[in-house]
Amino acid sequence: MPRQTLAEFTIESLQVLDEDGRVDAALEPALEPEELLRLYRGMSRARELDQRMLKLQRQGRIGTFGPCIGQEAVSTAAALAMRPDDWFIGSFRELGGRLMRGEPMVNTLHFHNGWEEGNVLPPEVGRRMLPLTIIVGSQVPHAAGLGYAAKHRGEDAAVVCFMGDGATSEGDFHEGLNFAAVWQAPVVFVSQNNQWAISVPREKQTHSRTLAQKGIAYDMPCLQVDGNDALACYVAVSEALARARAGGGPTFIEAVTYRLMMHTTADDPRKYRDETQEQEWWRKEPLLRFRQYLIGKKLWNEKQEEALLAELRAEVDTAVKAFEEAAAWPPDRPFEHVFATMHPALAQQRQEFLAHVKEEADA
Amino acid sequence: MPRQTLAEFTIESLQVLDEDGRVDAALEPALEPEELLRLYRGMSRARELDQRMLKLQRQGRIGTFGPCIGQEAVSTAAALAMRPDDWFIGSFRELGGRLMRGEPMVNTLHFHNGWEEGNVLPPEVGRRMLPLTIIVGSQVPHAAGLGYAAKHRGEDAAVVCFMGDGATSEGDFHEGLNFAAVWQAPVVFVSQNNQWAISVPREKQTHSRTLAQKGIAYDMPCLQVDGNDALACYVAVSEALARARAGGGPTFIEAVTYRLMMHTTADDPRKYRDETQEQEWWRKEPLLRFRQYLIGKKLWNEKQEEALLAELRAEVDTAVKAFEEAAAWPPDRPFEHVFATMHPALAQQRQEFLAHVKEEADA
Amino acid sequence: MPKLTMVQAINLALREEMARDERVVLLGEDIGVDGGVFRVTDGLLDQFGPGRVMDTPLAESAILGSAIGMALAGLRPVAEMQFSGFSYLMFHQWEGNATRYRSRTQGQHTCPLVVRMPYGGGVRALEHHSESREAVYAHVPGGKVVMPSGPRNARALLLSAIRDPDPVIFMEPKHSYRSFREEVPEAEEVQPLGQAQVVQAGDDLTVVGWGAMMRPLLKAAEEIKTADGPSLEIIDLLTISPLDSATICASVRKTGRCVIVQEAPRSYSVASEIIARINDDALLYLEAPVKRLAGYDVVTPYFGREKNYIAPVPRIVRAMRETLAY
Amino acid sequence: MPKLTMVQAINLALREEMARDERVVLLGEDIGVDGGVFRVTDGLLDQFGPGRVMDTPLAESAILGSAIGMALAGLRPVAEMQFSGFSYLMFHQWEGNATRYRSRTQGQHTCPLVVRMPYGGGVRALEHHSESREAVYAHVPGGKVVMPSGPRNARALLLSAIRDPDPVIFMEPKHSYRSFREEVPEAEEVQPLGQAQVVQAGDDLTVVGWGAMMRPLLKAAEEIKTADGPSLEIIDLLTISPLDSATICASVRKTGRCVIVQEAPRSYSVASEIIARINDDALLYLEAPVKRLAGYDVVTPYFGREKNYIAPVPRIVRAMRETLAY
Ligand SMILES: Cc1ncc(C[n+]2csc(CCOP(=O)(O)OP(=O)(O)O)c2C)c(N)n1
Ligand SMILES: Cc1ncc(C[n+]2csc(CCOP(=O)(O)OP(=O)(O)O)c2C)c(N)n1
Ligand SMILES: [Mg+2]
Ligand SMILES: [Mg+2]
Repeated sequence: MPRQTLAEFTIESLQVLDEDGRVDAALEPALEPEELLRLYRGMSRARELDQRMLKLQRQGRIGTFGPCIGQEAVSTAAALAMRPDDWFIGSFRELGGRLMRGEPMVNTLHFHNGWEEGNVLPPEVGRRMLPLTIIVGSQVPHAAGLGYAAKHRGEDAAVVCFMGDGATSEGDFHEGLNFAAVWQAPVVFVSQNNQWAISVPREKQTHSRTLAQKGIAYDMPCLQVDGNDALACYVAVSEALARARAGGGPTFIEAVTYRLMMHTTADDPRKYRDETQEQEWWRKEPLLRFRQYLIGKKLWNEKQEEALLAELRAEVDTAVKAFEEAAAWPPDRPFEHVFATMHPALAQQRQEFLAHVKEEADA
Repeated sequence: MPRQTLAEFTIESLQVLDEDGRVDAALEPALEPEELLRLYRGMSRARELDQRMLKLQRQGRIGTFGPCIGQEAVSTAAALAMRPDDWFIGSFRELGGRLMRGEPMVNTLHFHNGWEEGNVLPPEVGRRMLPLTIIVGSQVPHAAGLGYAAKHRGEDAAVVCFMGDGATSEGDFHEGLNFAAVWQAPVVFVSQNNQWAISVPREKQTHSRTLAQKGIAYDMPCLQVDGNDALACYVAVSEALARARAGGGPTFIEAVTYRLMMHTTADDPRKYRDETQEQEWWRKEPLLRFRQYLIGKKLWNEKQEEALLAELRAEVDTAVKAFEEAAAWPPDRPFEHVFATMHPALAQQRQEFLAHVKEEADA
Repeated sequence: MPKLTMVQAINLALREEMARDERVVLLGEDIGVDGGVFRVTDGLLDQFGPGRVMDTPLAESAILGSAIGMALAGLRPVAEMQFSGFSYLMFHQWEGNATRYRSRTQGQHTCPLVVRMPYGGGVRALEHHSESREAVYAHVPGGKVVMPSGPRNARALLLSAIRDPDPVIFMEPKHSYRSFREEVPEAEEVQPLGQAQVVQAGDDLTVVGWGAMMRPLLKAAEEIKTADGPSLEIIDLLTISPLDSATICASVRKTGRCVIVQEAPRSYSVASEIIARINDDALLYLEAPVKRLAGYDVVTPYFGREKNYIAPVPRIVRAMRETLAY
Repeated sequence: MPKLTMVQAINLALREEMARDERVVLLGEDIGVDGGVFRVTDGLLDQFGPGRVMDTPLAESAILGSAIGMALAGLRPVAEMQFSGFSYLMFHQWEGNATRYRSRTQGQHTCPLVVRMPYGGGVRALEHHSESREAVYAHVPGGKVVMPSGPRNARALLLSAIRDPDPVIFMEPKHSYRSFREEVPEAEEVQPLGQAQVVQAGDDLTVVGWGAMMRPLLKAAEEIKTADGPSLEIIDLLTISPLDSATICASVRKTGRCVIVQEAPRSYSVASEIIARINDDALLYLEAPVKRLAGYDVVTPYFGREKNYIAPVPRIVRAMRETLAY
């Protein structure tokens, strides 16, 4: 009795599609061809928009942004697994999932050009999706509260909340997971472990072998998945959502992926990492692998691929056009959204502001 | 390969003395009789002072305080395991350890009567011991930094940092453990799981079966010990300190104990817990058990016990006398300790303050 | 009308609003079974159940953070910080999220929530239990800061705060929790946020206070009245942000003199802003410098010394006399 | 004297002080291998090694919290917050521990440490990367707040901050990081904390600014000079807390007029405190209300609009003219 084993824990990993697109038939999810194609299309849309934004940014047509290239599988597959009434709470590398959930590309562009208007989504899209979270990790407790609210009202909606590997170091990560576990709230926490937090490699971020094991601290089911394997991501999130809806509480998923590009366009990864590492991961990137899988299933071919790319290019063109042709928004909108009702002192400040802006424009 | 086990973890528990003071000979630490007696005396001193403070508080002679009764073993045993150059970073239930480290009882009394002077310890005592931490969990990152400094300077001093069960819910707990683990800093984190955080029972504080397993999140050696068993606490902290000094990094220890009294004198536990639970734990309290052990070893008897209690009562009497006879300290000392050098505007505020205080005293 | 303490009045407001609006939920440390360390939420768990009155784990950032989630989802959370001194652990959630969702999404998402917290000294408490740092919250746009001074306005303002479509910090003067009673109407009474109250009209001197300082301030005014006969206009701020400078400046334009009585340290404080507003809108009417009777710019002393550090009645009287005589 | 940008000047100060005092260590996110997201710490890892230049995990509270531990142990940590907008995650460690160890232990334990953080707008950055909230830190006793305005004073003040026996928040105007160069003496130069600098003496109007606003303010002063001929006294605050009100009030007693130019929102701000100090010590000399040319009380707008929200040169010129003409 004196020195005895109290508890034992196991961390598992999941891969369905290997790096060459070979599927493990035993684990393959029962997705319709239409769904598989939607997933591929979703990832491709994000890739296309990201690549265009990189160009726009270099031309000074939008501001700083963080590309998601290489990480499309995680959030896009999660979005496929989700229902419209589930909450989607992102960090800032979930472009695929955001587009799948219906965020118009033009919004993404406006947001990245410094306009709150980019966050104002069509009502049915915005209803259960929040804007990007910039304060790393601060969304995690929000997810616990959203989950609590769903459970409290007897909805069977759930919450999927994303964060990076770096975010797992923040106190809010820990507090949010603890609350969700205590409440047994219907939340799926997904950490996109893309190996880097700006210049800090995963091994320096935390001393644990896996991120997945951080769920043990809350006795939360936890799992590591291959985050470049859209099917594994889909399976893991689906299982976790089903458990959440059945009252089984939260899950923590570590999705192992890789940030193929710079942290943001203001960053230069050559300062801190080796290009050979990037090259290795380019071979493991999610679109390639999924395309092989689709081709193997006779759901896809070269011609379809070309047609898709052309179509997406046109879609992005249209969005960029709408973005650049958008009428200017009034400068004083921020005054209107401090509070629901503008207080008199602020109204006076707005008058002063408008007078200044006018004079400065006239000068 | 697809669904595979990545890592396995085990949480162990340790008890050396059972609830009746029977020792597990295989685990019994090689302590000299003198050390065992010192440990017992240390715990008894804390018990005696706590009991006196309860009376003083009820008589309005000191302010609110949180008794440590029932938890004497953890910090006192840790203090025995520590060296004078190790840092002792407490929360607020480490009276035993503080006294063992040399804190004069009169300081404890002044502190609990609202005087910073109580925190000013004799230099050799204060050098490596900080005052109580009131902001729950905020001391945990301090410990990581203190450990880093020791390691950085090539000292082989270590840090022992205490916190409660409730404290493990704070973000600072998580961040501090993570930093210590990443730095492999020589720190022993000891959570005194006394089952309650004010009115919140351990099961509502966090969903995990044990607190010990929270160390897994940082791949930190972790262990649950019987916190009412001074020998187990001694063994666990000694092992962890040895590992820390040998460069093996931090350890997380959950010491299972029980808060036998109210949270603080401002609290009434009858609002939220059953007295039968308290009674059960009174049977398991650390002094009783350790006394049985000493008696079994022929190191202790009734007469010695009586003599000790009389001696401690006298010691506490002396401290209370010194406390109540202490000359009044000047009212304006806080002005002197805002900064090392007083800036002119503050000097002027001090003049105004002194003039006010004088006028009000004269009136 | 029953005579209630502030604790009872706040409890009443919570009870009323929870009964009226089932979206209202409470969360915080020890607020449920224990009824709060000051008993402010006593009985509410029994009446409304654990789904609406939640004892949370010990983590201030997650208390506000999860309340933000609940508010985004359409609930009306009222979170308690056990003491304002521990609210800084959630300050980033306040500054970065609660106060910003409206502007960030131009109104598509909002955070109607209240954070209640006892603040201030005078109760012989441990370190971190006696601060008055309303200025820190007041400077952050997008959130309101409300500080009641008595049972009646505490109840009426808390009802408004819970119904407000925006996040509100509701700072309760713990020193006034039980130190006096007031008649509180049985029928619902709400008092709008953003409006200071002229509690006594007068011509010679404007005196501005809020929260726990209103009691000694009113006592000082009594003393002045009997002894010297000048007529004081007394303003209770009630809402710190947005500040009702119109009421203050109108008064100062009439009296030409002003004393501000505050518990918080002097520099970079609410008193500073009031002086700045008077500078903006009533400077030319001033017959004396505005007087700040404030805390000192020192780290809040332990309670052994605190009574010297919070302006007592005679110190307020002296400040009033000096300003009247200037 | 070499001409340096502010980034280079700060880098120089860190390098000098690390060479001079081996107790100085740096810690923060991305400050080592990457040299900081603004390259302020570039090359220091190579020169001083990973024991003294630490890339930490992503956790602001533990960055300051562990720095507190290091300082208590006798090191001299200089922590970086990657942006001031993320510093609120450590605000409780600042308010509750860093600024209090001296008073808590009456000097037995102290926290000599510096927290560097870029602040302010104008660089087209994402949300939370453009705020100017020095007032929040300035209100907290026990800590100093320093804001340099150019390469030369940045270097000289940072040296003083690191040597200071108390904790210092060092807010660097990121907009000025690379936008201009200044001659910085090769020999060590230190500038004392707590002293404002009269950068131009004059008789008709006192203009007070700090940090990034000093550049447009000086340009505005140039414009006024050429066109109208009034003589301006220009004060660069440099240290926000403790505030050097003596220098400001002496100037206002001479000029009778004052404009304060600040980036932060107007209410409860540094400008408010300056007005309060003028009220205390120079009110009777005022010939016009003190003018606050400040940010507005709105949530910091995204960068698409920000240029309208930070006072540009013509707006400053207008404020000066109005106050001169009052
Ligand atoms: C609280 C906070 N601290 C610092 C930053 C600056 N920052 C932005 S992203 C980032 C790294 C995030 O790493 P990770 O969580 O792994 O996400 P990734 O960028 O890899 O997707 C940092 C340090 C921030 N936005 N928020
Ligand atoms: C950050 C913070 N939040 C809240 C409090 C109020 N408080 C003081 S002790 C306590 C409970 C602490 O529980 P635990 O960590 O288990 O320690 P114990 O009191 O049981 O020793 C609380 C909520 C505090 N002091 N600090
Ligand atoms: Mg990452
Ligand atoms: Mg406890």
